[in-house]
Amino acid sequence: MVTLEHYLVLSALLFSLGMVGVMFRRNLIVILMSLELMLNAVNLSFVAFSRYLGSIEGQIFVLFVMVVAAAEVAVGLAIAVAVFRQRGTINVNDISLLKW
Amino acid sequence: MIELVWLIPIFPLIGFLINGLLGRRFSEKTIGWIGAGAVGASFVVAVSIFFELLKLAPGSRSVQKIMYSWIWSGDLNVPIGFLVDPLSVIMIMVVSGVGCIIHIYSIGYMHGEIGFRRYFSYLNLFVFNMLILVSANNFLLMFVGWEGVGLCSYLLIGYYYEKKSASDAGKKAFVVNRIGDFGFLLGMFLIFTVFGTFSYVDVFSVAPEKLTQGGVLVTLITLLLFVGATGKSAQIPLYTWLPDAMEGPTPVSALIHAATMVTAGVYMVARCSVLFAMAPTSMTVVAVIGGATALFAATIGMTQFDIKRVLAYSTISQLGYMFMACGVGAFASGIFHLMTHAFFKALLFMAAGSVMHAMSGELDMRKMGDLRKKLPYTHWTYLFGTLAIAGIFPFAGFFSKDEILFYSLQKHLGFWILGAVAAIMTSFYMFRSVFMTFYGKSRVEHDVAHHLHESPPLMTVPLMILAFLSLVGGLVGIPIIQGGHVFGDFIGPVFAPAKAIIDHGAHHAEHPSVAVEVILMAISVGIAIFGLLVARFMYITSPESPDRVIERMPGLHKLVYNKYWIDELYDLLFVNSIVEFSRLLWKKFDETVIDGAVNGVATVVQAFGSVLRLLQTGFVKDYALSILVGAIVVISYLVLR
Amino acid sequence: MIPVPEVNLGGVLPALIISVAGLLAMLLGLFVRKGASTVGAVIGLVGVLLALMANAPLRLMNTPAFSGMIALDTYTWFFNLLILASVGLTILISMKYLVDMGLDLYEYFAILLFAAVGMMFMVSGIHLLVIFVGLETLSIAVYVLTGVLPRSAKSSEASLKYLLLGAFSSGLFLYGAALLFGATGSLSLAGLAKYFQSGSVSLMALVGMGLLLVGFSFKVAAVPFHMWTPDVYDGAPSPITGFMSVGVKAAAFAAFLRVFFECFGSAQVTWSHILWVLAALTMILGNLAAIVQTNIKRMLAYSSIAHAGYILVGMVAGKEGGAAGILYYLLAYIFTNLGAFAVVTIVGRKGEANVNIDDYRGLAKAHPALALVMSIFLFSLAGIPPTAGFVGKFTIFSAAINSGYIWLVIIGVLTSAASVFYYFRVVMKMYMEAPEVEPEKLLFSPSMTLALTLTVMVVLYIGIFPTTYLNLATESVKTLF
Amino acid sequence: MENVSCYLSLITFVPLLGVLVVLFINRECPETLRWVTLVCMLIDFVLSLFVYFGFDPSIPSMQFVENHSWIQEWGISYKLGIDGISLFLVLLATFLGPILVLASWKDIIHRVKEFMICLLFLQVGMIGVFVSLDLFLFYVFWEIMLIPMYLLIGVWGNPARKLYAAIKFVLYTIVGSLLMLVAILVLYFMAGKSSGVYTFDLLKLYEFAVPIQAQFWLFLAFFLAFAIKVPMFPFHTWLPDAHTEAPTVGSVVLAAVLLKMGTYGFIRFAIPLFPNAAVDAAWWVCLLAVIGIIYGAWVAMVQVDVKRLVAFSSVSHLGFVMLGMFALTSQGVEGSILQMINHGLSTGALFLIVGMIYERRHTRLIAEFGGLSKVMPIFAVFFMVFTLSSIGLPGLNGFIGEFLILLGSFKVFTWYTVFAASGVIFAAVYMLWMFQRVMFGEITNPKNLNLKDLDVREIAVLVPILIFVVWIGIYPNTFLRPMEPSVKNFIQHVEKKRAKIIALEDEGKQTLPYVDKISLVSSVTEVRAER
Repeated sequence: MVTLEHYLVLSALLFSLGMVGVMFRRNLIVILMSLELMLNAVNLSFVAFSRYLGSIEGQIFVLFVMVVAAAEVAVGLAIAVAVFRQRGTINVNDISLLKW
Repeated sequence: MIELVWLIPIFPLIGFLINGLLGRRFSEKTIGWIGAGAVGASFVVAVSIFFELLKLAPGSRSVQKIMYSWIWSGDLNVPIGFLVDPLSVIMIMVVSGVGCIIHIYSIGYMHGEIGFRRYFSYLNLFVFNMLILVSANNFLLMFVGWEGVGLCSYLLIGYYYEKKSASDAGKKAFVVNRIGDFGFLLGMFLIFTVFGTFSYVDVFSVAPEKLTQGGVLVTLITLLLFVGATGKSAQIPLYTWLPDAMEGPTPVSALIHAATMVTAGVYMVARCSVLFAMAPTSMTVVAVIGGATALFAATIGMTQFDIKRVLAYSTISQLGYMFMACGVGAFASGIFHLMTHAFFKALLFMAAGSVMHAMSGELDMRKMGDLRKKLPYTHWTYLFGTLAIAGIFPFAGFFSKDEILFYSLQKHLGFWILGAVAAIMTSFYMFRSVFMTFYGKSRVEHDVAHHLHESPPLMTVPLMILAFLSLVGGLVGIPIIQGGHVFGDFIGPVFAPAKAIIDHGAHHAEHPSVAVEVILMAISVGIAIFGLLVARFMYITSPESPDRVIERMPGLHKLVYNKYWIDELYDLLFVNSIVEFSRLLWKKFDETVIDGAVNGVATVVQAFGSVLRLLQTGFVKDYALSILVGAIVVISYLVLR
Repeated sequence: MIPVPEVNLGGVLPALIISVAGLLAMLLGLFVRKGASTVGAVIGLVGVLLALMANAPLRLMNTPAFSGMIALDTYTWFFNLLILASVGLTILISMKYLVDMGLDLYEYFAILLFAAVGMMFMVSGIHLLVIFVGLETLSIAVYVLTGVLPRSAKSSEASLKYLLLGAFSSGLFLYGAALLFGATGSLSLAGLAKYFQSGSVSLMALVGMGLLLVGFSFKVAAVPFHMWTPDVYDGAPSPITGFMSVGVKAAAFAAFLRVFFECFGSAQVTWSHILWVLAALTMILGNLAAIVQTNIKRMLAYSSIAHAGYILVGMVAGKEGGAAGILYYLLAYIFTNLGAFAVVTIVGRKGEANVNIDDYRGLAKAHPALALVMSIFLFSLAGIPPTAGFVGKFTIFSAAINSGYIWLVIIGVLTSAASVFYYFRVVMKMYMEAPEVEPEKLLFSPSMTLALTLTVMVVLYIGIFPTTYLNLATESVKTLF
Repeated sequence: MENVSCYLSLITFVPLLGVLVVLFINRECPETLRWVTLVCMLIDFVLSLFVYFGFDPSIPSMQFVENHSWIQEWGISYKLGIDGISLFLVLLATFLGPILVLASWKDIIHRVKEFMICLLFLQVGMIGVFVSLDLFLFYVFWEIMLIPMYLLIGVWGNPARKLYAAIKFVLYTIVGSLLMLVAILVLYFMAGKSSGVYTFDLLKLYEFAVPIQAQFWLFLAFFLAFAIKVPMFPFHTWLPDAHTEAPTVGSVVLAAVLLKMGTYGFIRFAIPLFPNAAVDAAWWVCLLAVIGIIYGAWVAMVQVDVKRLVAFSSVSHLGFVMLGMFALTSQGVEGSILQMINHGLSTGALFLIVGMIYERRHTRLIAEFGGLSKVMPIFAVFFMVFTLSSIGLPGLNGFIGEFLILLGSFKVFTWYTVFAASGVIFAAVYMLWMFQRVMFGEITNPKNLNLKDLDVREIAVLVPILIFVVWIGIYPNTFLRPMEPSVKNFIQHVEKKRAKIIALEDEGKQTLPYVDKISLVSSVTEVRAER
């Protein structure tokens, strides 16, 4: 029997996974994917809650989050392309022109 | 007439302003006579006031004239006001009279100097301040004059300001005087806290009630005032400035550093006779310091070769006499000696000046000798002065000095001995100077010798006047034998209260018999003669004897000749040490410690900044990490709180 | 049939106008050959003016609209004003900038306007959904604007960092929202407020609140969530940096205040402790790090962090006083900082050429007026009377003292004393030092001159006669309590 | 709006009008700029004379009061007024205005326009501080004058260390004044919470009894701000740098007026607002003051730079001012107020003097000079007189002030007074030594051989100051009488309020606002009744 807790734990795990990815992966694309992972983890718990509480709000929210996520990824990729054009790399550890 | 007392100081002030502001295109003569005339005018007024005063009954010879309220703040209200009583009148007459003579003398003496105008305006300013000092009716105004004369002496000592020694001497005089004034100031504060006023009359009238006879407070007040006096009147320990003050033009030495300013201290003590009378301890201190100074200065005087320095030390020693007189309670005699001393010491200085004038500025007596033919007037007047100061009957000095010795004996034998010994030395070094200068064989260099000349009448006439005064000046004080003591009777009332207090305090001293007095006189004359003879023997009969004496006791002579190295001692103890310490304060404390702290804070802040900016590594992952850490801290606070 | 909730378009008219203007700008841009950006700018300005008019009635309203999604009240009105003002000024500044850069981007102004729309929804939102959407609209637009400079590596790097971290933080924000939803079953502020007032607050709700706090702190650049700020401000085009430093901050704070006062108000004792620490850290780090900067944009970036700190002090103080103080402070800060960035833009010349503090040497000789204006802005930032900045600091600090946070205030004044050092250093460069090489004359444009005149006049005017605006601020925050 | 006089506003803001005029003058014609500024300053001075003659010396309370509400909801009002205490400080500022312009005539040759603007702004700030009766307003003026002074030092100072000096001045001052701002706010809310009326009106706050515990901290904050400004002993190190690096006019205005803002702050704000703390702290404050007197004198003695020397002498002189003020006796306080004026005149004049030789020789090192009185007799006279006035020679202004101060403090702090009085000796030492090294002796340095003596303009600059130096010396009552009622009032106010607060604390009551019969407010109302 799968309870709310299971969903929440899963989403928490996914969320942490995403954060870890953002922090420890070098490849820009992978980082973007990790971000997506975070957002979707949140979506999971939203849906779970909404189902649990029997209120539709959470699922509506999820839709918006998806849209936003898509937009973000779009922009992110565009920027990634620009960066790649200029430096020939998308390894974030090489991207530290701006510091101090 | 007495109402017009304010005219007395005004005239010299006007003279000062005219010469100082408009004197630019005046001729020497005009400037000189404006200066002299101003002081002369004051003298005339003074004399007429004197006679006015005589008209009054002896008891009521004390008139105050308030001009306007000067400083009025809370319970403090100090007027510009004058007090006319025998004491102040005598002082005024001495100052303006001698002052006037010296002004005239200066016209001749300063002839052709670049700073002629400057000189006369300063001189007038001085007389103005001196007159304020002696005619003021309250301590504060007296202090104004007191500092004013200090300033003028500073300016006039430093008259030849290109000479470093001169400006140094000026500065020294001012600063040492300031040390004295420090005491004076504190004394005044105490007086105000006790009496709530500065006016002489009020203070002295209520002093017996407000203060306890011989109490700590009155002793403190008087001692502090006396500190001021020692500064102004060059007593131990603050006498060192006076010899250096001889850097100034000779008339200045005559007026300021012999006749008038330096006697201000004596005047002040006499003025506060009531207070001093109430503080026996202070009286003793005054007497001891006075006697000690008299002797001490005399010893130095015996060894000096610079004629003006000899006179300077003799001045210090004579001032010591005056203080001793006041110390033993003979205020009248002190003032009497002050007056006679003003005559003959001014005379001596001006005569010395005339010698300088003739010798084109030479001061060393070893380069003089046998000048009596070349400078007859100077010689005779100088001789008169010497006879007077040595106390040969019937010259002025005899009476005054004799009185002082008489009273000091009454007080304590020790004082008499001090005085007597000092007297021997005095007459010795004075005649020494006479013989070295005017007798013996000439030691004058040739280039100087061939234009040796007697000074112009503008200088010799004043000399003669003063010579005459120092001959007859003492007659106003013919001793008690005749019973009539004009001077004493005139000035007596001023010191009556003090006298009352003293006599009341002490066991009543029975009046000494005439015989005692005559013997004393004889002794003092004998003393003088003895000094004369010794001097004659050493410098005329056997001129080589001084050197033998020196060989006999080289160490002592070295010590005395170098004035006991007191100046050097002071420099070492106070001047240098303070300067060094201040330099330390500035470099080490101000710039290192305080500023170091201030700049240190700035540096630390900057350092922090540069560390903090290093957190900004530029790597996204680190930024994300910091966000995460922050988030975790926030959450855990919320969870664990 | 489904009941259609009544819609009140009049309430959101300003936002509508702006978005329409944005769309127009984008469309026309397609057809105009040359000077498309100018067209965009003009449309934008017109839009802003119209929006300002449309905004006016909101002042007197106080009603929720769109079935409790957004609030039409004085608070919204006030922030709409601020947003429109900052957008308008940014447009004025950008016009010249783009010309200088030789860029003819019609999207530029369109995106700027969209960002404004995002902001306006964010400030008027009383439902986490609206707030989130507004936030993201705004953010995405600004990511793009940050990277708008085609051939500048710094620019694209900046926008990349901004995007990654922005997404990261909105992830946290969302997670918080989810937890709150789970805990309370509601996403509207009213619902949340009811729950929090009920007393028994579950741990989950608290954690949610904490994550929201983190999300907002990121947007307002509070330490330690500030790391993106210096880099992004540094890399972005100067006008956009200006816009971010004021517009985004204002919008973020608007939502921050609304959420935390309106629905977590009853838990203030809890979160004010956290904010106390954040405020202290922010003021200290911002000011100290700014001291050692050599690049004026980075310096201003750190200074804007520091100012976020001062504003947080206002939040810690809480109460109407604190909130009103914050509103006035933001008003003052918008004009001051945009003015400063206008000058930075001018002095920057061909884009980002001269952005070092040393480039300001001898400015007073070459352009006395410009130097004077810049000094006024700097004095205002340093909080020296009689400028707006001083009154702002004064209001906030007095509010804090009123609530008894004296030590926080002391930290505040000491750090602002330190801030005087770096602000005055720019003045020093302008007035007291000479450039080693005489730089070429600066170019002005009417738009820029207009922007400068407006900002400097406002800074001085509301600094000397603040009464009216303080009243407005007080009146606006009434709805939060 | 009791008696609707606007003199004070005029005096305060006429210079601002001047700024507007100057703004529209072409920077290419400096002469015009100078003349305009001069005229503006003169107008200001004349206006202040009107105030002087309109001032009723018999009234202890505020006069020419103007009161318009400014930021109502915080009880901030635009409230001006003067009493016998501030009257002469205002006059001092306005009196020096034209002199400053004249003095800068030849000295400042480039950026004349900016210079004049700074000068006028400074004037606004300084006068404003002296006339404002509202803590907020006061603080605004207090900070405003910071900027022009900063620019004066930084722009026209001498290049070597001007930047360091300028920023040092600003930071020192701002740290103090920001803490004061905090204190002001705390006071404001304390008073407001307990009495219900929130106001920055000084006269109203006078009536408010601050609990002794709080007084301590508040006084500390105020003390810091003012002590830095004065400057008192450990906080003085900005002064020598600022003075030395600033242009002549800068040093003059700094010494003459700006420092007075510190001392004035004590007498107008710190002491009457927190009487208990002030009286309890008096012992320490006076200790610092006395240390300052002697320390300043000693350090001045060994300076090699004339300006630095005079700067340290200021530390010493202002020590006297503080000593007299905290003695809280009528002589002490009147003396210290008078000494503020004196120091303004004589030290200001000394800086002008130094500036004049600096213009000629472009050095301030004492060693560079010597024997100047031979070539510059007139200069020598002025220099001498101001030197003497600064060492407190009777007959000149310095003496009156120092004497009153010492006399006043003697009853209260006998031993301090003894040490302070020794400062009189050291003053003579360092000033005369400096004078001797500069003016006396042979001319050793050929550069000094053909210096030209003062010209008409320079004499015109110095003579007015000279007149007052002598005037105060021989008839100080002109200045003492008008301040007496206010000073008496001040002292009584402090004592009564102090006693009252102690009583309240003993009853265990906290911070009860009360109306103190003699406090300035009540007397103000009386005045209103009269008018």
